[in-house]
Amino acid sequence: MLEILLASLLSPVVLAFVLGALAVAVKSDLEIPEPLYQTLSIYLLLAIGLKGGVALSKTPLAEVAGPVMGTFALGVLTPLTAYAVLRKLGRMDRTNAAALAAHYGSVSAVTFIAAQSVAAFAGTPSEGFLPALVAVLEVPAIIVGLMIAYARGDRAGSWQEALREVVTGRSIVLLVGGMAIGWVAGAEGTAPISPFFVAGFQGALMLFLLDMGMTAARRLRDLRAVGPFLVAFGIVMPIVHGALGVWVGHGVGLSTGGAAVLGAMVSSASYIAAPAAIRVGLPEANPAYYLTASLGITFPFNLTLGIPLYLTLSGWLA
Amino acid sequence: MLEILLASLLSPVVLAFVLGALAVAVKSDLEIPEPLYQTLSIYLLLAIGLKGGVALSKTPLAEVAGPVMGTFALGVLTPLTAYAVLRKLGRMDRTNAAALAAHYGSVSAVTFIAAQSVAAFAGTPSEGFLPALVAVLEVPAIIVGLMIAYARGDRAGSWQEALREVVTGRSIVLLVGGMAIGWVAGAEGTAPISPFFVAGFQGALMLFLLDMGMTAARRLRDLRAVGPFLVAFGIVMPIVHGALGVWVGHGVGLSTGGAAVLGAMVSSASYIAAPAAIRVGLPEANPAYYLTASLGITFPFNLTLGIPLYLTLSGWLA
Amino acid sequence: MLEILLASLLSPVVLAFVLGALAVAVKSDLEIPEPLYQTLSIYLLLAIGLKGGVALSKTPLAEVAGPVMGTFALGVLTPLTAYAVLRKLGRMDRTNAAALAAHYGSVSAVTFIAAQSVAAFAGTPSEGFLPALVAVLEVPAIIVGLMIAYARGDRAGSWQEALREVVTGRSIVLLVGGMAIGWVAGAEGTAPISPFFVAGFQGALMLFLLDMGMTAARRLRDLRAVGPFLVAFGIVMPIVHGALGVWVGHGVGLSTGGAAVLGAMVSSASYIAAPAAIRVGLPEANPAYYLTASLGITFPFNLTLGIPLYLTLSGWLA
Amino acid sequence: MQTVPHRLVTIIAERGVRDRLLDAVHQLGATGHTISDVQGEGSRGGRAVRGGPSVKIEAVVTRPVAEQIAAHVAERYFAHHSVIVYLQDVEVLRGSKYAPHNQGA
Amino acid sequence: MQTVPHRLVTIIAERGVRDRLLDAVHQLGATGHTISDVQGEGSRGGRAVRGGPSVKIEAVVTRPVAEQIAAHVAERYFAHHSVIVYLQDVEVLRGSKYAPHNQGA
Amino acid sequence: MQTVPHRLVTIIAERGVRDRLLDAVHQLGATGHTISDVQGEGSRGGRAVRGGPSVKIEAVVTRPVAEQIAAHVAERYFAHHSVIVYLQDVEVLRGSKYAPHNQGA
Ligand SMILES: Nc1ncnc2c1ncn2[C@@H]1O[C@H](COP(=O)(O)O)[C@@H](O)[C@H]1O
Ligand SMILES: Nc1ncnc2c1ncn2[C@@H]1O[C@H](COP(=O)(O)O)[C@@H](O)[C@H]1O
Ligand SMILES: Nc1ncnc2c1ncn2[C@@H]1O[C@H](COP(=O)(O)O)[C@@H](O)[C@H]1O
Ligand code: NA
Ligand code: NA
Ligand code: NA
Repeated sequence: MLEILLASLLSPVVLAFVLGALAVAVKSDLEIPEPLYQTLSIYLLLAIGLKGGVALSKTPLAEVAGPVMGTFALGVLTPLTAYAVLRKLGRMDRTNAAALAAHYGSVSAVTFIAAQSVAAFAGTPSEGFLPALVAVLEVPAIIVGLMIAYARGDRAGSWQEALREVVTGRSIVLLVGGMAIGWVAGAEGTAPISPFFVAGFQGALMLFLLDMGMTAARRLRDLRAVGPFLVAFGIVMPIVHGALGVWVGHGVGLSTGGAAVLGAMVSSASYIAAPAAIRVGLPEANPAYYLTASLGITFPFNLTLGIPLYLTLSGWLA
Repeated sequence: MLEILLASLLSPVVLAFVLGALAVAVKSDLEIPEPLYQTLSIYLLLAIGLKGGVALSKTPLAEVAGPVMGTFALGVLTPLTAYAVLRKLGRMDRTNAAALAAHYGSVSAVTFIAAQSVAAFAGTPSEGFLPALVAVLEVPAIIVGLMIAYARGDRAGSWQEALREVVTGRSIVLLVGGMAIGWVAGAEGTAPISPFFVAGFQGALMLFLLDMGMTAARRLRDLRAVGPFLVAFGIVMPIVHGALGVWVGHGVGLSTGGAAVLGAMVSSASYIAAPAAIRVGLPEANPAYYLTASLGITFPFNLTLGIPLYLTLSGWLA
Repeated sequence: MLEILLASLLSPVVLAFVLGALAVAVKSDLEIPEPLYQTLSIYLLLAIGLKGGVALSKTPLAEVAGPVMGTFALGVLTPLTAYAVLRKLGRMDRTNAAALAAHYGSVSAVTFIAAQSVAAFAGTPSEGFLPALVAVLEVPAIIVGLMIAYARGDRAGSWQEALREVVTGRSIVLLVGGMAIGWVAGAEGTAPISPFFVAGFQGALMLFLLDMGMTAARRLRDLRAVGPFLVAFGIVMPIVHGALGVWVGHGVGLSTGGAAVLGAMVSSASYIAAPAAIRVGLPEANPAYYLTASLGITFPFNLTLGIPLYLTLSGWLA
Repeated sequence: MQTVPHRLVTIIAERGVRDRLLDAVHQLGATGHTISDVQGEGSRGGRAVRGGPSVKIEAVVTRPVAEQIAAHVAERYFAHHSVIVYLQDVEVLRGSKYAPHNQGA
Repeated sequence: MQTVPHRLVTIIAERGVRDRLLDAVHQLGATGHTISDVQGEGSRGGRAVRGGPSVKIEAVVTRPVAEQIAAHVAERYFAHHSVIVYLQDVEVLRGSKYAPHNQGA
Repeated sequence: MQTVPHRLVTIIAERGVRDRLLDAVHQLGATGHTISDVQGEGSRGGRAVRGGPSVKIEAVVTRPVAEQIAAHVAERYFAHHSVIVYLQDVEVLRGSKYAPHNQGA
């Protein structure tokens, strides 16, 4: 474990995250311009989509079916566990609990990417088709989260609008669109674009995490506002969900690396798709809660300690 | 033909165009930030300029002279044919016909780039000096288009300003500037920058076409406003001009791929240089006509069906 | 010398600078979008930091100690010589002389990068740890410049704020941060990011210099306002400081290329860190002086003639 | 110099509703608009969330058109979207340029 | 349509002081703000320096909050920073949205 | 707090004329300006054309300078360029900062 932990913590990608956080701490005027942030996220989503699509075009359907169903089940289950914990243990109101449930059931694409890199680096690469699971995991939890709130009659937002927002949102469009392109064009067809999308990937990810470090550090200011329960939730919930993901991953036949990456995905909290949907579907929910928890606590935790933990767990289960 | 058509249609670059159009159709919030669009167009123009300049530095002048003169002649002729068709068959007013003539006589650099890629992919690469022909083709048609309008006494705009706009416009500056740099520095001098400008090219082009797909789809909304004649014009005129270009290409000694790419260039309609010049020189012309036709109809047609068609034609003439 | 001069002048990077200047001269609408400029500068600073850090991780401390101390001494000395010249020969007021002294004592990272490339190209590559010297040279001169002004009682600005501005400024954060990451991750750890940060470097630098050419040309308009003395100062001072830097470089044991690059660094005038600090610390100083001199005169001079000169000088001293 | 009083309508909205808003602005009589990328914070959160930029739409219009646009935005968007709208007085040259020439489209 | 008169405070400042300004704007009672990237030139130089962009912060606030923000900016930033501030009249819908609900934080 | 009434001149123009406009604005007496990238649509087309962004130039100036800038823009640019200009009232602190100190340059 320690070895994986060190390899993960001392990788340029994680160090860039730390550099970003430090830059905010010393009040540097360093700034990742908004269009660069958007460019990097378009690039990263399209790149993992393409890679996944190419892998999918080489994988027999039977091999993918199990993992897809397992992932879907986790996408329905985890918002329910999150909601139960928040209501029972945290005594949180329904609206905010449902909003948080949608976030913790859904997935952070960057956590997935980082987990994939660390798994490969640790000598246990994950299956190539895993990006397809990201797409499968992203949507259901948000629907479940909204359903919980709507079933209780809190109707300030629009259910249909929120759903539309998720499935037409840029993360799904780029991920699924990239997968379709990779699948249609195949390994040969995508060869001319691979210097751009494959060789440049890790460097672009590093720049992206520099920005994430800055964003996470800015979020930390709100930490006092959210209280100690949410801080604990932002660390313990991912561990529980992550362990569950690793376990299910082995159950559906994924490799050691694949199960660990699935664990990281399940444990992660969305901060792109879910906030966009919640803003529309549950506008009364307080962003200070769901953004601070997912961006300020869970993301840094997973990036530094969580991913090595799920890898270690997965190694034990193998 | 079918084989080329499929190879072209199923390439990531064309699929990205389709993805962009679909994203608009489903009203996704996907957006290529304006600065990224500008960055990609600076990059693509400079890259093809550099490549052309390096090729030019290795090509004897005699070999280039014929193609340059042929291209120049096409740049003078095609706005006249377009104008005649629009006035005679389309009964369009003089100002708008002249504006459209300038667009259809000039050239779309992205169509050129796409044609170059498809030709190479089909096993009939085009001559390296072709970017020089893009520069030769870009300017004359716009001058001819303006001259038609000005000769008829419609003088709301400024003739000199419009001309200045074209020759100092960023597409000419980057294309010609890039060619000069490539020509002076040569293959050896440009080696250190080639990982950036050569290896990254197709990936950057793919992102650019994602944006073009979105832009073209947005333009399609105006389709009803422009009427059926202009839709037919936007498809038939390129076929006629393209065939002419392929034929002239063979006449001036270009290879099969070279003649096909010249055909694609001649058939294409400008949507960067010409609109900028027309806005200044013929402000009374209606952008809904010239932008919808060039961006919404001709560009997608050429990208999907036109380029394979010119390649097939060129194969027959060889 | 002529050979180095030509190799330097005819490199794509310098030609891009010339192209940028020409684009402004012909009033082209070419524009490097602000976010692209920022992206390129983040990229370049991080890339040289990373490279320096990896080099540093392989270099024994003893080898670096001499150059660091020599550079530090130059950082304290050169603002004093610049100030003396400006006051005695130029009869400039104290505030503006101190502001200029801070600029000419500090360093331009882009001049450093260009010098490094030219030295490598000329067959005399510089030591890998030189980026560390950029960081050492950047700060002291600005402090000395401010001290001169404050010692004279001109206190419109805030001394502490200005200092904070420099050490937390983005150039130091990225340079030192990149070095730390490169040093911690080492050659092996940074391998996955090197296609992005190493292979792409020269191309990105070329785009950056296209922008610098435009900026420098715009600055030239203010040339008449600053007068002939400052023009002469902007050329002669760098030569003097550059020669001094080359000489000290040999004294502290740098290679021919390393001493030449140190000369270029010492001769260069800051136009990112120093202006930011002076705006806060010496707001009464006139930016027309310090920006025109550093950006409009010294930078182009060094890029074209200065760097080959220091390389030639260094060859003689070797 | 003959300036004419008009109204400047400013709408700040999340990007997702941009195209629908622009269509409405023009349909209600604006002859043009200017749009820019902004970031913001309001009752629905904001600062420190990347990837959630907004747009600012500005249109110089006649007084009745301004009222109609503001009313339309309030009615359709206030409930479910991050949108604010405000009106200001401006003076323009060439007043006729901003008069709705085409009420229906 | 019921519009309510309010004030639009615009602050243009060098980027380095952005976060401090935003904190102050909210602490003094603004319930939201909109921010955009600009470039500028003033008494402390500007045009033709790249890498020195500024930000424009706009907040729709009540009249007393506007005064307090302007006064705060003048007092804390005019001496040592590139900052300007100006106030304008605006009319908004949903006036209560812009009233300071939380004086202290 | 002592605020002084001034004028805010806003010019929206295609990028190609930016530098000429800025020179004019300063020559006519503005002591500073703020510029931002925008996109727009007006009588000369716009939306859905990429690569044709505009700039917005804003200057806080005295009343007579505002009139002169607007008149200059109208005279030189309205015929051949995509340009609009409008004026608004603003209140500033430090009124002297915006007074033309240098009529000729
Ligand atoms: N008081 C305000 N002043 C300026 N802009 C505001 C204000 N309130 C909200 N906004 C802007 O309007 C957007 C949506 O506001 P909201 O619906 O309150 O989240 C925010 O992202 C801000 O850009
Ligand atoms: N008269 C003005 N009109 C518009 N913006 C201005 C004006 N003066 C200054 N600014 C803006 O405020 C910033 C700081 O001004 P200064 O402190 O005078 O350098 C400049 O960068 C401009 O963006
Ligand atoms: N009514 C309007 N409201 C706001 N901006 C406008 C308006 N009309 C024109 N513009 C802006 O001014 C630019 C030039 O307008 P035009 O000359 O009418 O094409 C457009 O691109 C818009 O950004
Ligand atoms: Na999850
Ligand atoms: Na053509
Ligand atoms: Na120096």
